Amino acid sequence: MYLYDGALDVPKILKQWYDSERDSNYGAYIPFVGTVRSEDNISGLSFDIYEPILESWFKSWQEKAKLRGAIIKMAHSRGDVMLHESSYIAAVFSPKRRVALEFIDEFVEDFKASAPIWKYDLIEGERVYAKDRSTAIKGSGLLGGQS
Amino acid sequence: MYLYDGALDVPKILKQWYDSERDSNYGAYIPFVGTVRSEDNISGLSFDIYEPILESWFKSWQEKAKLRGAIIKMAHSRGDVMLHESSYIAAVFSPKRRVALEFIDEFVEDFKASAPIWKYDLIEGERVYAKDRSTAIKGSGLLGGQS
Amino acid sequence: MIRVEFLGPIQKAPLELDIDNLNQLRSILQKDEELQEWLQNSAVALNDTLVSSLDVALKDGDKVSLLPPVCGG
Amino acid sequence: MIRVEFLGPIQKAPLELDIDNLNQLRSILQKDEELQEWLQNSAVALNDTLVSSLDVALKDGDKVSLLPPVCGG
Repeated sequence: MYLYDGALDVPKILKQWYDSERDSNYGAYIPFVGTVRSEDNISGLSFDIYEPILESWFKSWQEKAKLRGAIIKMAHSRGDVMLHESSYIAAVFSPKRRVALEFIDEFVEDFKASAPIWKYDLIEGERVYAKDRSTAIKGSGLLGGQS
Repeated sequence: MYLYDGALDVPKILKQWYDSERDSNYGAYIPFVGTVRSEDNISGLSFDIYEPILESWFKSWQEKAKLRGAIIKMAHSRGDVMLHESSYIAAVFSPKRRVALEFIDEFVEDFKASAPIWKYDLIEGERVYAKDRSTAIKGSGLLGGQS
Repeated sequence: MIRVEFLGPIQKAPLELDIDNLNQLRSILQKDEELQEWLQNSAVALNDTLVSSLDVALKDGDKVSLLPPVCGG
Repeated sequence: MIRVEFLGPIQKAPLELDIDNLNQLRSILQKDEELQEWLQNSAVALNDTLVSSLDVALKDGDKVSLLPPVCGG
């Protein structure tokens, strides 16, 4: 897992990962790259990350990958990332294509639902929590109900 | 669609495609990279391509991509590709991640089932048709039955 | 003492509380008007592991974190 | 004349045949012992478009291609 301040250098990271597994005999390499889109007059996005829980979440996915003979890598930005810059790369390597195609989908979806990262729109210099696009982590609300 | 003699320069192609769509406002970029695995004592693979039908097959997928607001790119090797070199890259760009995740899966599966490319194992300098791993194109056998 | 941290967009400084369990924490936090919505939609971690029940004893030095809705990528 | 091409691993030189339809082509090719298995598992294209029926008329200059099982990637 690799965290960077600001935008990711996507070609460089994709090359580093490809080169690092070149001789590992994986038949399929599928990166997923997330790039900041222009919408709602934002000038970019900004991210907070809570690293201790992100680390343990990612470790659990590394173990799931291992059980399927695959490996998973991930890079994410901290702080501000401007329009048309990229903030997220996940990648799976596996011997077989079906495992890789299914694993990247499962990983990216759980990442969106569970990874402790908070997104803010950058609008006229302000950081506005992207509440409507955010997902409550499974099991949320424990401290909210009546006793 | 890009066809190359021999192995693909994966980092270079992934960078070219990323750079080419940098300002197109796609939120998701998913390449699929296929690499030659060491198995059954092969020294590599070799490919024949029938370009006219590959072109029309690919064009039909470009049209499907367009209907979903996405674009698709593809590179493949002609001739010999040695162990741990790569022979295939497909990539989808789309505004949204779900479209991209589903489209790359559908594209890669139909590519395996339909694209007019023939694979040979390179074994002790001989080119041996990979018959057991090949798939008859849908509708095959038209000239085989009795009249 | 138990340290309580509010992560991401929850604009609140950490608390140091003298409590024994998460039910006590709930009672205390529910008195804070500004936290009402966050309590409904936040997950809870004890020493950086998510918990799924309030039946958890706390001991001196424990850290409790509130994680509001996430959106990485 | 109709040109018939055998693609990929089918080791056979192209034919030039004087035929009017795909049924005639079937009859001719079925006489070739070495083609038996290929005829069972190959797709057929007329002028680089796959066909799904033998009810296709052929005209002078047409090209018919046989595509055996594929495996790109």
